Amino acid sequence: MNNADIAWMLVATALVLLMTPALAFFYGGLVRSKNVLNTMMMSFVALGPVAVIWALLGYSLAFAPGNGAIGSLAFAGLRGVGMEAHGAIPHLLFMAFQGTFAIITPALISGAVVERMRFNAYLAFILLWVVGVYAPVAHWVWGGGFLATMGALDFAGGAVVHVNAATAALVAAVVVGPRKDYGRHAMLPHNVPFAMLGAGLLWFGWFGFNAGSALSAGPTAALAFTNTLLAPATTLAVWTMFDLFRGGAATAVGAATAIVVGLVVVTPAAGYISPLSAIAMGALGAIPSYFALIYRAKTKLDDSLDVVAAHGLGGATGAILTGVFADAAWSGGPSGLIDGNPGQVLTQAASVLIVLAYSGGATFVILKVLALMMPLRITGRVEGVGLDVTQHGEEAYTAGDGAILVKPKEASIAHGVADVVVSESGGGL
Amino acid sequence: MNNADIAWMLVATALVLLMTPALAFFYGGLVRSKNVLNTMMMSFVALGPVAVIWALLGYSLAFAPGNGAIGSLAFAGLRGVGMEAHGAIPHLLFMAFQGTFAIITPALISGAVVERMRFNAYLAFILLWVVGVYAPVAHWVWGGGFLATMGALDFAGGAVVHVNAATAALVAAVVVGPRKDYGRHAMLPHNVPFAMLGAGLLWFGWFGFNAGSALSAGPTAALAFTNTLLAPATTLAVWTMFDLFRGGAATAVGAATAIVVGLVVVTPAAGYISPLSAIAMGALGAIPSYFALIYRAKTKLDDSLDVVAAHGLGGATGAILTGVFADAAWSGGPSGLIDGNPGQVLTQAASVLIVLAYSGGATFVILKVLALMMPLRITGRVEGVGLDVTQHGEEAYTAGDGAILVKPKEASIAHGVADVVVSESGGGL
Amino acid sequence: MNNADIAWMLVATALVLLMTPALAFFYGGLVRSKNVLNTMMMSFVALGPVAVIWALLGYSLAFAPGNGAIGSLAFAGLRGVGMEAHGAIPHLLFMAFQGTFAIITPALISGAVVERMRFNAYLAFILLWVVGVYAPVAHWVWGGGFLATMGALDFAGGAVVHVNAATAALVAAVVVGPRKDYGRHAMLPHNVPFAMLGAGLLWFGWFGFNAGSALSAGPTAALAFTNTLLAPATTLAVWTMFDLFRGGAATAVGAATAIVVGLVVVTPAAGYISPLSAIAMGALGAIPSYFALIYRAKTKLDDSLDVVAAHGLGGATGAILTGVFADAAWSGGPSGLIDGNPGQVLTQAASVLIVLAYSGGATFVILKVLALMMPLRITGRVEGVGLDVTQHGEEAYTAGDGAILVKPKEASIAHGVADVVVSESGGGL
Amino acid sequence: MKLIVAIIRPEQLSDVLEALFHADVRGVTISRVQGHGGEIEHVENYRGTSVKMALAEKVRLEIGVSNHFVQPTIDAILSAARTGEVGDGKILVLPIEKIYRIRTGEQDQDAVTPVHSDS
Amino acid sequence: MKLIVAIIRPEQLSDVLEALFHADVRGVTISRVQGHGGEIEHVENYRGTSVKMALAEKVRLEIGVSNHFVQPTIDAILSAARTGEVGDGKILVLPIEKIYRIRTGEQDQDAVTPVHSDS
Amino acid sequence: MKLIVAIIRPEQLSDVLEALFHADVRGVTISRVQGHGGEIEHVENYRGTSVKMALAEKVRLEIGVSNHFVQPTIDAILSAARTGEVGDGKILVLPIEKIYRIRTGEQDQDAVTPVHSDS
Ligand SMILES: Nc1ncnc2c1ncn2[C@@H]1O[C@H](COP(=O)(O)OP(=O)(O)O)[C@@H](O)[C@H]1O
Ligand SMILES: Nc1ncnc2c1ncn2[C@@H]1O[C@H](COP(=O)(O)OP(=O)(O)O)[C@@H](O)[C@H]1O
Ligand SMILES: Nc1ncnc2c1ncn2[C@@H]1O[C@H](COP(=O)(O)OP(=O)(O)O)[C@@H](O)[C@H]1O
Repeated sequence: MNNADIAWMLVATALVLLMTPALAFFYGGLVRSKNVLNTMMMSFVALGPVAVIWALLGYSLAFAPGNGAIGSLAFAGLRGVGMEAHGAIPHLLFMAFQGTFAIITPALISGAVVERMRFNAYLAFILLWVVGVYAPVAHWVWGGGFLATMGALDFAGGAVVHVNAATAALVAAVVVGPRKDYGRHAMLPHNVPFAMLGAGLLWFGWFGFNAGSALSAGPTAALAFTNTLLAPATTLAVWTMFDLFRGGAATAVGAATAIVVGLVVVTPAAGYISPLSAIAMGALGAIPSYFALIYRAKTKLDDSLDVVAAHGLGGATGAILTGVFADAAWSGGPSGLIDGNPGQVLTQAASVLIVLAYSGGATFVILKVLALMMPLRITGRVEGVGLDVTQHGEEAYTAGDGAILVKPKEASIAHGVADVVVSESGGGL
Repeated sequence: MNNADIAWMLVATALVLLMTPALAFFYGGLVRSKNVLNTMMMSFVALGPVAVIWALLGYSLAFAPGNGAIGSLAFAGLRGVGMEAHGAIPHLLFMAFQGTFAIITPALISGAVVERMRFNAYLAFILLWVVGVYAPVAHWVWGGGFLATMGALDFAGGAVVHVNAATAALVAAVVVGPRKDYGRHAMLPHNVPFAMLGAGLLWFGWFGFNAGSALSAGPTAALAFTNTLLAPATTLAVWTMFDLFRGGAATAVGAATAIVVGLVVVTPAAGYISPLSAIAMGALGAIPSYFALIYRAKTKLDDSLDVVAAHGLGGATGAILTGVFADAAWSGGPSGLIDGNPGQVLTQAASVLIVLAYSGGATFVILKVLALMMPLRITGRVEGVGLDVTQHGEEAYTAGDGAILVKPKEASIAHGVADVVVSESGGGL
Repeated sequence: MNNADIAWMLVATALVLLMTPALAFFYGGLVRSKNVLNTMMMSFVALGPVAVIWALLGYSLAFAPGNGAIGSLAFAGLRGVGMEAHGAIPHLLFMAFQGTFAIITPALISGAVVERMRFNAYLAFILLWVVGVYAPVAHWVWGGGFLATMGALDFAGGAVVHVNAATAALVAAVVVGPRKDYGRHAMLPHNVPFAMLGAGLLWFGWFGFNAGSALSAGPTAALAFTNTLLAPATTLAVWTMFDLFRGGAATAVGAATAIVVGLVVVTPAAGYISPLSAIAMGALGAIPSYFALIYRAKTKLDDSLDVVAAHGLGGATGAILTGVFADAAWSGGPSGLIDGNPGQVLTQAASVLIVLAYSGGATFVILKVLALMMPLRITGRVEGVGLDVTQHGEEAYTAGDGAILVKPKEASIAHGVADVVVSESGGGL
Repeated sequence: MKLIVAIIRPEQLSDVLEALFHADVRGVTISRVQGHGGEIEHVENYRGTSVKMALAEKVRLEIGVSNHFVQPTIDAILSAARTGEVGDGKILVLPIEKIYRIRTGEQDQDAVTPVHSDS
Repeated sequence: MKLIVAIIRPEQLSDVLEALFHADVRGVTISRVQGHGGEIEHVENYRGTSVKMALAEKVRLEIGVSNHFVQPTIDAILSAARTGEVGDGKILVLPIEKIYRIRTGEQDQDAVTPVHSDS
Repeated sequence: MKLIVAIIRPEQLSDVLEALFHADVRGVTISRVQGHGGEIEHVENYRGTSVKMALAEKVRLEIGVSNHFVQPTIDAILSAARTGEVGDGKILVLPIEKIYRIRTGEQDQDAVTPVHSDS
């Protein structure tokens, strides 16, 4: 344990934490203004309840000694998570670092169900999901579970985070169903600069995500860092070229998306590949997501903010290419296809499929069980009014004048009205 | 002195500096659009004049060797503040770190007087305040003053920063008086996403605030860091529950507020308590602020952005609970009630009361003296027009078309007009 | 090579990367809403194509062993850029750090040509510029080139980055020509809070820029850091005073500008001067830029966002004052005028002039050659409509309702239309 | 010549525009407005403050038409904007005395007859 | 049937709405506009550029009323919107030829008679 | 008394305002609107979704004038707002029955005669 590694991991953890507000802006900028607070709250709420349940339960299931499938309750309630060394850093800092991953992963899913899922149902869903899906999958790869034993490589979470969240997103989009006007009306981003702010802060935070996954401030962190710079830069360059060749215009929404795709692609590989391979992966990784985005919009699948195309395809491509490009000369360990170990590609593909199968199945079960207890989505009329007003009782942007203060003396009456309106929304809108 | 600790403290200082722009957005999003620039400038201006006066004078009063009440002029003009070690880091880096605290603390006060205080009066006020109030209080606790001798615990500034600023805010709100339409018209946030951006960046920066207060990158920093993750997460979870149980809707403004409250609560305790206690403090700390916010809005006190409820009550609760939860097994030093030292609770309460008394009295005197020299607030008509136009001569959001350029040749005349308008605002609006 | 220095340089590199999105907001907030995406994309695109070409080619030209004028191709394609030590950090991390400088420098230029330059022409321009202008100039000062040999001091890029970019901006503003309504209509910032966000994040990132240029986490980094706090704070204080004395109102746009100017001024000096000198430089540096800004608006030079006044004058002032204030007692090396080495001022002035001459000439040639191949600016009618729609085919802020979805079946027809519109814009608008 | 002013729900705008285009109405000017009518008022909460939102988002359409176009235009709006719930809005018909096309200076009837353009 | 259009100061909006509700006017549509009149023009400064803001923020109310409601409506606005300083705004009264309620298709008088709703 | 409503291009607004001021028109209310007419529709792309932007940004001016001011006002707008390309907009002239100045309660003619103010 030494202060240099602690210093870096403190920063890395803070950086990853920032990614969740960043995601709130990335997603929030892309929805209509009547739904922006709801969309942002879908990320922000992960910073509260999800973080608490993770610290008290999820972390232990993922990282306490257990079997190949799941950890144990040894660390439940943070028992035994203290100042002692865990690698180069104190155990509780490792727990905090992992906590930031457990916060953002469920938040990623929200992109598939924005603008129509009921907030309470969403909150219940991600609480169950982080314990029931994220914790075991994290255990498989990083907690000494069977995917680790199998030799699957996932430096910072291509499968654990991105394929996992995107599969859940796909299932959730199908179970919750499309927005009522999907495919009928245009639903445009209300604030593209917010999406660009989100993309910029995500990139910044992602340095903590990837280079922090080295768990120390050594050369591996420097390698992961450099690759996290080069890969998305290349994806952005290639994406811009595609845009220019296809339609003649490089879009800002496209640029923000490209950055995220490039970051996703390099995530599983960051500490295993050479910088030149990172450039290659950034370029190759652009292709499936670019065309999937265009294709998806023509289908009936209302994956509203394209979690599947960006995180699912990006994560899977990255995971498999990790098996191609991993290079013992750089990683000091695992080799991939090019380095003479073709089997790694299959291991990688297998790990993707396993995560996909489990995440898809478990997400489906969670949502269907929840649907028995509460409606998952709002009604069509409420979609028209927007979720900010109906789910949160507030508006993102008010002109300020013309709202009538409910005076203390009238408060009881007004509260009556509020109760009507809100219980309506709390009920079954 | 070693590079690892320097590395962390460089980052921590940068993080705390970022909190002031973050605060500008947190506050700016909550006011009406005609006052957003004024509100943001109330924070930004602390980054300029306040920082300079702190470096040249305030720092010395707080941290140069002195007596129990105040430092000395030994470090005035940065004399003797150089590369030599101050603990694990160079002295001037310690000065810079402390400077970022001295910048944000007065900025916090502005939340109580937005939308009606004259900018010049505000600027004069915070300049006097940082020297006359912040510097001595910082000395008492961190500069070897009498509160330190008394054994008061304040890891990163529960009393020094939050109780101190909130008391000043309370006094300022009373002295300056409520906005003319307060309690008569609704005055709503013009941009809630800005407030959420502020909250997100504040959390991010607060890791530097709390974990940086360890002044090195050792295990104590890791502890403070982890607690700064867990406490606000819990506050947010509890706040969301309260919201859902009371009215049925979790609000975004509420979530942003909850994050800040949780951060405030854990600030005095961050490096002294176990992570589980941080969860407890986050939960307990939510209660007073939550209900105070609801109650305050029904009173005549126009503490416009609820500095008292969030920072005052949060800071006091945190300071006192530090006396309950401090744990020698984790802090390596002070113990609290649960750890068998019940007296600490009283010491903590005393320190809060002392800061409250001094800050309240001194703030009152400063404002009353200033009021003799210049009007503290704008006139009612100017409140209607908004402070951006009248205090700063600009607008936050312009449609762009329809403004008429003052041509160079007309510049002199126009300047005449400008002088009229502005001197009017510089005068006594 | 040690983990402490790596830890700091990882963070510093991430911080500098963040400056480019920050610049996008600083610039984007200051233009009209119909051009905000175009303006932001002018910065964002540097994160893609420019970063890639820098990694593959530019870095080698700047930093591979060569002669006094230019590096070599030894590091082209990242050959030989690996884990081996380069000072205290791995070579590839040094490359990444330098890459973030190469990204933001061309982006700075865009401020002079926003709201009328064609995006494709701009992209081609900065790609050529980063290789043909930035790489050699970086080599001269930091790659062991002739300015280094001459003894010119440029700690973090006063001449290399700011004078260089501002000279290019000046030439580009002249060659591209003013906006059609420049000097006739008022063109106001559409979102001043965005500009303040940009300024806040720029300051935050600039700590990485300046203190990171120490390339390790030692006392020099602490010195550069502290100076990067004090100088802009002083500039902001002085600027506010000027504003108050001249017109009676401290503006928010002015505050954001002052912060940037102060940062630019201290950049070449950060690690060479005492903190007190940083305060002096921050104060002195405010003067030329403050008055140049006011004067420029009355001229025919449509340097739209005042790159010349802020970065050019600020950079030159900073570079020359570095020759005045450099102090061996603090820098451990070079001395300036006050420290008994008057010649340094001349060396500094010479280095500014040389960069100015080369950058100006080379930029002119690049633009004139490009102009033979493609129009550099859009037509007047397109200026009216705005560049977001015409150059990028999207809008920053949409009301959401009223856009008509192009259904898959109509896609071919619609695509036809798109092609018309876009090829029109791709052609010669 | 009449000026038809319609206040509708924003979420019906796309449908109304399509209905108008089908009814051969090619010129329309819209603005984002807020309305108060018989709608249920939302109560919103901002920290401790409760407010009744007396105003709901609406869209206002303004269409200058020649007399024989009045009824088709109204019918198009009535059918496309109706949801049947309180708050659907109103249509007002005002007299116009004169109308000019700025581009050409043409007046009245000519001013609102669509010209051929290549879109 | 008349259309009453009033241009008022934004800060008077709440008062005007309350006055209208007291006068039993239940339907109103408002929009955020900018106006130029006799008001003092602000000069703003953006870096070196000085601009005269020729336009001040205003709110525009549009109220369709039956004839016997015209005077009470105007009186309500006149009293609630007046501050006595230049820039208080104007009220215009225009003739309406026809008015429809979109929800029901009701016309004229019926179209503006508030229905019972449970708010 | 007439109400002149003009829909113009936003980029012509400054010119139109100047022209109006030269024609001694001192009172005007403007709003940001969107219009559909014969303009070429832009197709925008957001990820895989293509949309036709049926609406273009316009500015709407509303000017209440006494009868002898109608023609000068219209002429001022026609000349300052014209670019000659499709999309320049329209001018409508509506009858006003009554006009009040809120500040004083003055009516009609008096209500629109500029008062002396020190700007
Ligand atoms: N008298 C009126 N004058 C102007 N606008 C009106 C009037 N009445 C209603 N409106 C507009 O129509 C909208 C819906 O009206 P409302 O009376 O609630 O609906 P409904 O016609 O279904 O009863 C209101 O929000 C308001 O914008
Ligand atoms: N002739 C007019 N036509 C349309 N709107 C007008 C007219 N005159 C004034 N207004 C509107 O009324 C507002 C206030 O008018 P102004 O003449 O300044 O006030 P007052 O009536 O107090 O003299 C202006 O900002 C403008 O929006
Ligand atoms: N009949 C109409 N009613 C209301 N607004 C109209 C009408 N026709 C056109 N407009 C407005 O005028 C703008 C320009 O009209 P358009 O017909 O395209 O131009 P032009 O008059 O040059 O042929 C439109 O965007 C719309 O805002």
